[in-house]
Formats: sequence, structure tokens, C-alpha cells
Amino acid sequence: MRELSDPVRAVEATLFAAEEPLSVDDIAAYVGTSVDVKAALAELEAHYAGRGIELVERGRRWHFQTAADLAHILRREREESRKLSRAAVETLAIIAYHEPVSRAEIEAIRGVQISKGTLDVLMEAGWVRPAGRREVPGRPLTFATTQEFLSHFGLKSRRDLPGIDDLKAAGLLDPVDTALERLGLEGEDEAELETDGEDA
Amino acid sequence: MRELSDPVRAVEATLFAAEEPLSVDDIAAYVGTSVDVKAALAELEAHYAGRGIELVERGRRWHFQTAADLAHILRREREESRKLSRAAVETLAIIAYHEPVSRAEIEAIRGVQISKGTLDVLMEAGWVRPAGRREVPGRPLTFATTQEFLSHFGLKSRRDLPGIDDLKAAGLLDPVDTALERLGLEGEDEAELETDGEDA
Amino acid sequence: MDPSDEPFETSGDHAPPAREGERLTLDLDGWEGPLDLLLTLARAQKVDLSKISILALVEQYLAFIADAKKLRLEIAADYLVMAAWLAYLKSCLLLPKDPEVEPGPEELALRLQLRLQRLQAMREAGARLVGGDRLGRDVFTRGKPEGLKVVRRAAWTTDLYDLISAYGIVRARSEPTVHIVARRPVMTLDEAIHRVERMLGLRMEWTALESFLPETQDPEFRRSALASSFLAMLELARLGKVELDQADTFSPLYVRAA
Repeated sequence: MRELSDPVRAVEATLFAAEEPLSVDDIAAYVGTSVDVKAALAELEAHYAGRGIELVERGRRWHFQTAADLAHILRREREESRKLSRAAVETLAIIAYHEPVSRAEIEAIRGVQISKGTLDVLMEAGWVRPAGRREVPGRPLTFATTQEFLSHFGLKSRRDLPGIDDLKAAGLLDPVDTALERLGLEGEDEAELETDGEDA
Repeated sequence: MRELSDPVRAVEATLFAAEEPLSVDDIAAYVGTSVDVKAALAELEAHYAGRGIELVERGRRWHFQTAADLAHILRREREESRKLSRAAVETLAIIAYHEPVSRAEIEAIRGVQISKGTLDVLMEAGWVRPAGRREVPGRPLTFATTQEFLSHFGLKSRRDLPGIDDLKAAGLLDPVDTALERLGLEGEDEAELETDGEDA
Repeated sequence: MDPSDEPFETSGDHAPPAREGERLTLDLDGWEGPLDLLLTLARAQKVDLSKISILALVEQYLAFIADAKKLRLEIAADYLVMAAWLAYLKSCLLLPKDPEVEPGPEELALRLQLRLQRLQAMREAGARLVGGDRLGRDVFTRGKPEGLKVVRRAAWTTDLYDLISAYGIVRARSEPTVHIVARRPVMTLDEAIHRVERMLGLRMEWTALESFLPETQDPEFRRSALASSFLAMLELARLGKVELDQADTFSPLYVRAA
């Protein structure tokens, strides 16, 4: 490693500790006017080129910053697992069974309006994608499921989803259960989502 | 200038951008677990040795800081952060060299009660923390130093405390009773006169 | 020796030199307890703490306290306790040794010496610690770090069962609903008329209304049958098919074919 002279070290430390970008004069106020600050800056700039840190000049002021190509490293994503709301699960199910399907169609099947947030969540999760516009008046956007949806739910294709008859056989279309579910649902958290989003 | 590999650059940038000292695991969470963080740290430590900025390890956490010999350039005039009282300095030293240590033990060494404020000041500074209770009658609370203490006072670990090895060898970190025993004297029953100082 | 002047020459870290009267006042405030005062006096002996004369130290301390008393300074109790103990130690050290007394004065003196050494060690360690290169005073971290960011990303979870059961619920909800009122056990009026007419054909005597009721364990059905049968009787009486007789309000109601 190349040795740095004391003046260059002083400029380096000053810029590092500074809370804002410094002009040549600002730096000289710290390191002393006998130091050739410009030469020191040039030496440092060359030294840091290609490193994880770079010395940059912006509007005659100098500062250190992390190399732009490493910005992605400085953001760490942390996954927080969150349970999908009832409204979102129902919407996802309708899309899966009826795709491609427009928002109005989803609402017709659900019998309840869906908030904008519900579709956003499903798209953010990567399970639903826009699937073109339907060639009817208003040209509504339709939605369909994704490959990720299939892999998340362990399905080879959408045909693996149980049919209506299967659901009936499994008691999943029993009206009494449904009525109870509805009662339970009304008290739950997505109640406000539904109302908030009605006009969205 | 020697070229740095991308992993080393990534570690450099991460430490540079960090607001707190980082452990090896912390760094790995950003740069990816495939990176040999320890090797990168060693390379960076060597690279920065003798520069205006240094990479230092403090209690298993790493951070960049300016070189100590440049203090005269950077030392800020502003409030010379409230000077520590003698009581606080002594108490801090006793905790650092004896930890974990109870209040009564601190008082035994100093021969005087510690005012409530003294420990508060040290805890507020973030240098001292409660370190559990001792399993003896009365279950006294003990105190120990923190990671911040190491960072602030520039210590790699407690083994770095100035003169700790000499003090240990001289038995000066042992209680008086232990020292007396070592000197071949009975250290048990002469208590009354000492007690006013020891367990007040 | 004159104990009053020595301590102050070496106690520069406690108080600046001052005139005698003020000096004592200032210094008493500055001591961190009797052990601290003793340590400062001991250091005035300018020898290694392991070689100090405990006797000389005791005399210095006692003289110091005596001076302070002369000036009527307030002296904290623990300084006086130490003074009393040191006076005792001094007498033990000077008088012929009493083997009965344990611990002996030498051990007490040694203990004091060990305590002074420990306090001294920590005082020096503290000074070295705070005098070192301190972060934010001598060395500095980066002035304005970009900061590392943790971006929280929601990992949405649900499973296939939730999905298909949700679909079942949606479908069931949209199926037309048929309302069926559960049957309650009742005897209709027609039934009751038919039944009473049939039974009257067999009985020509006055018969209590209750004996026309069907045998049942169900109290609701019984009440229904009673009400219907009563109405049936009234209807049949109106048509002139039966006669009714009741002795008094709420007494049994009798019926017979007209």
C-alpha cells in the first residue's frame, strides 16, 4: 500500500468526519493553510477510485460517499410474514377460478366491492398480474394468476384446483357454514378496507 | 493502488455507510453470506493502517474512525462534553476492571458511598449496564460495561484495558481479604473495624 | 512533622494552592471520603504505597482533622469515624503488643495499606482510561453516514385450503337462498274439528274437554292441541252440533253431542 503523507491523511480524516461537504477553504481551516489541499484532494480522489468509497466533488464541495454501484447492498430486505386478509383470499380465489376476470366481475361474484388495496396486495405478493383489457365498452382491465401463484400453492396448473363439485362434496359450499362465516367476517378487520375502498 | 475485490468493496461501503459499529454477522446480512467477511475485514484493516481513517474492532464490532494522531486537527471547540466527576471516573474504572461488580463492592474499594447520580451518569452515557444479580444473600445487582464503553474508550475488548494484566498479576484486582490470605495472614475475623468502609 | 502543608503540594488534582483558611474548606469539599483523603496524604510521602509509614499517615490524618475542627469546619461523620479508628490503630502500634487482641495492629495497618493500593490502582486506571483516545473527542466516526436501511417487505402467506374454502364461501354466498321455516308441532283447527267430531260420535255423556286431547309428552303440542280443540268446540257449538257446560269461570269445561 502506498503511504500517505500527513497532510493528505489530515484532509482524508477531515472529510470523513465532516457532517457536510467541504470546500477547499473549509478543509484548509482544519488542516492549516500550509497544506496544498487541492493536491491532497487529487491524490485522495485517485486513491479511492474503484473502491467501495469514493471522493466526489459537487458544486466545489467535496465529500466521501459509498460507491454508487454498491447502493443495493446498503439496503437489506427483511421479510415479515403477514397473513392475507379474508377479502384478499376471496379475491385471489375468484381470479384463480375465473381468470381472466375484471374487477367488476370479481365484485359481482363476491357480492361485495373490493378495495384497490386488495388487488395491490395480491400483485405485490406476485400472485396476480394484469391480463389485458376486455374488448367490451369501458375496456376493463382483467386480472389473472401468475406462475408464482401456482408454485406458492403447490399447483401444477389451474386445472389442479378442485372443481365446484369437489367443493360441494367437501362441504365447502354448505350454506349454513357460509352464513356463519359471513357473521364472523363482518366483525373482522377487513370490514373497514371494504368500506374505505368502495369508491377506489 | 491495489484493486479491491467486489466483496471487500462491499464490506468497506457497508461499514462506511453504517451509523453504528457492525458485527461480522451484521455485515454478512448486507453483503451476503457467501462473502468471507473476516477475510475482508483483515484486508481492509491492513489497507487502512497508517491512513487518516482506520478500521477498528471494538468488542467484536467494527467501525471506521479517524486516526488518533489527527485529534488536534479535528477536535472541536464546542462543549468539551461535560467533564466526568472524579467519582464517576473512579466508579467507571472499578466497574471496567472488576466487572461484574456490585455497588457494595465499588463502595468497598472507594471507601465511600456512591451517590445515586454517579451510576446514573454512567448508565446514561451508555457505558455501564446492570449485569444481573449475584446469587448471595440480598441478591445484589451487579454492573458491567457495555459495547459502547469499548467503542468510546477505544478498546478492542476488556483485555485492552490499560494495565489490566499488571494489575491482575499484582493482585490489585483481588479483594483485600484475598490479598491478605495470599500474604499468609488470616483474613476472616477482624471485620468490625473494616466493615464501616466495606459494606456501608 | 507538620502535617498541614504536605498534602496540598501533591494534591494538585484536588484543589489549587490557596491561603490556609480557604484551603481547608475547599479541600474538605473536594475529598471523596476519608480513604481518598488518606490516599492523598500517603502520596505526599513520595514513596511507593507498599513502603509508606502507616504511623506517619495516621498522624497526618489526625492533625488534618484537628485543624479542621479548630476552624470549626463541618466534618462529615465518616471522616470522624476514620479518625477514631486511626487513633485506635496508632495506640495499638505504639503500645506493647497485646497477643490477646486479634487482629494485631500490623494486620490492621496492612489492610489499610492494601485498601489504599487498590484505590490508587483504580484512580490511575480511571485517569488512563479517560485520558486515552476517546470517540467524539480525539477520534471521530463518519460525520454523516448514509445509513444502512432495512426495508421491510411483507411476505404474504396463505395456503391452498384457505384459497379453496374462500372460493366455496363466495360461491355459496351467491347461490340463491331458500328459506325453509322449521315445522313446529301444532294441531291445526281443521284437525281439531275433525278429531272432536269423530270422538263425539262415540260419547253421548258430558265429557271434559281435556279428555279429547291426544296423548303426548310434548307440552308445546299439548298446548296447541288444547287451544285448537277449544276453538273446535266453539265452532261446533255455533253450528249446533255440540252443547257446552261450565259451572264457573276456569272450572272444567264439559261437552256432549247436541
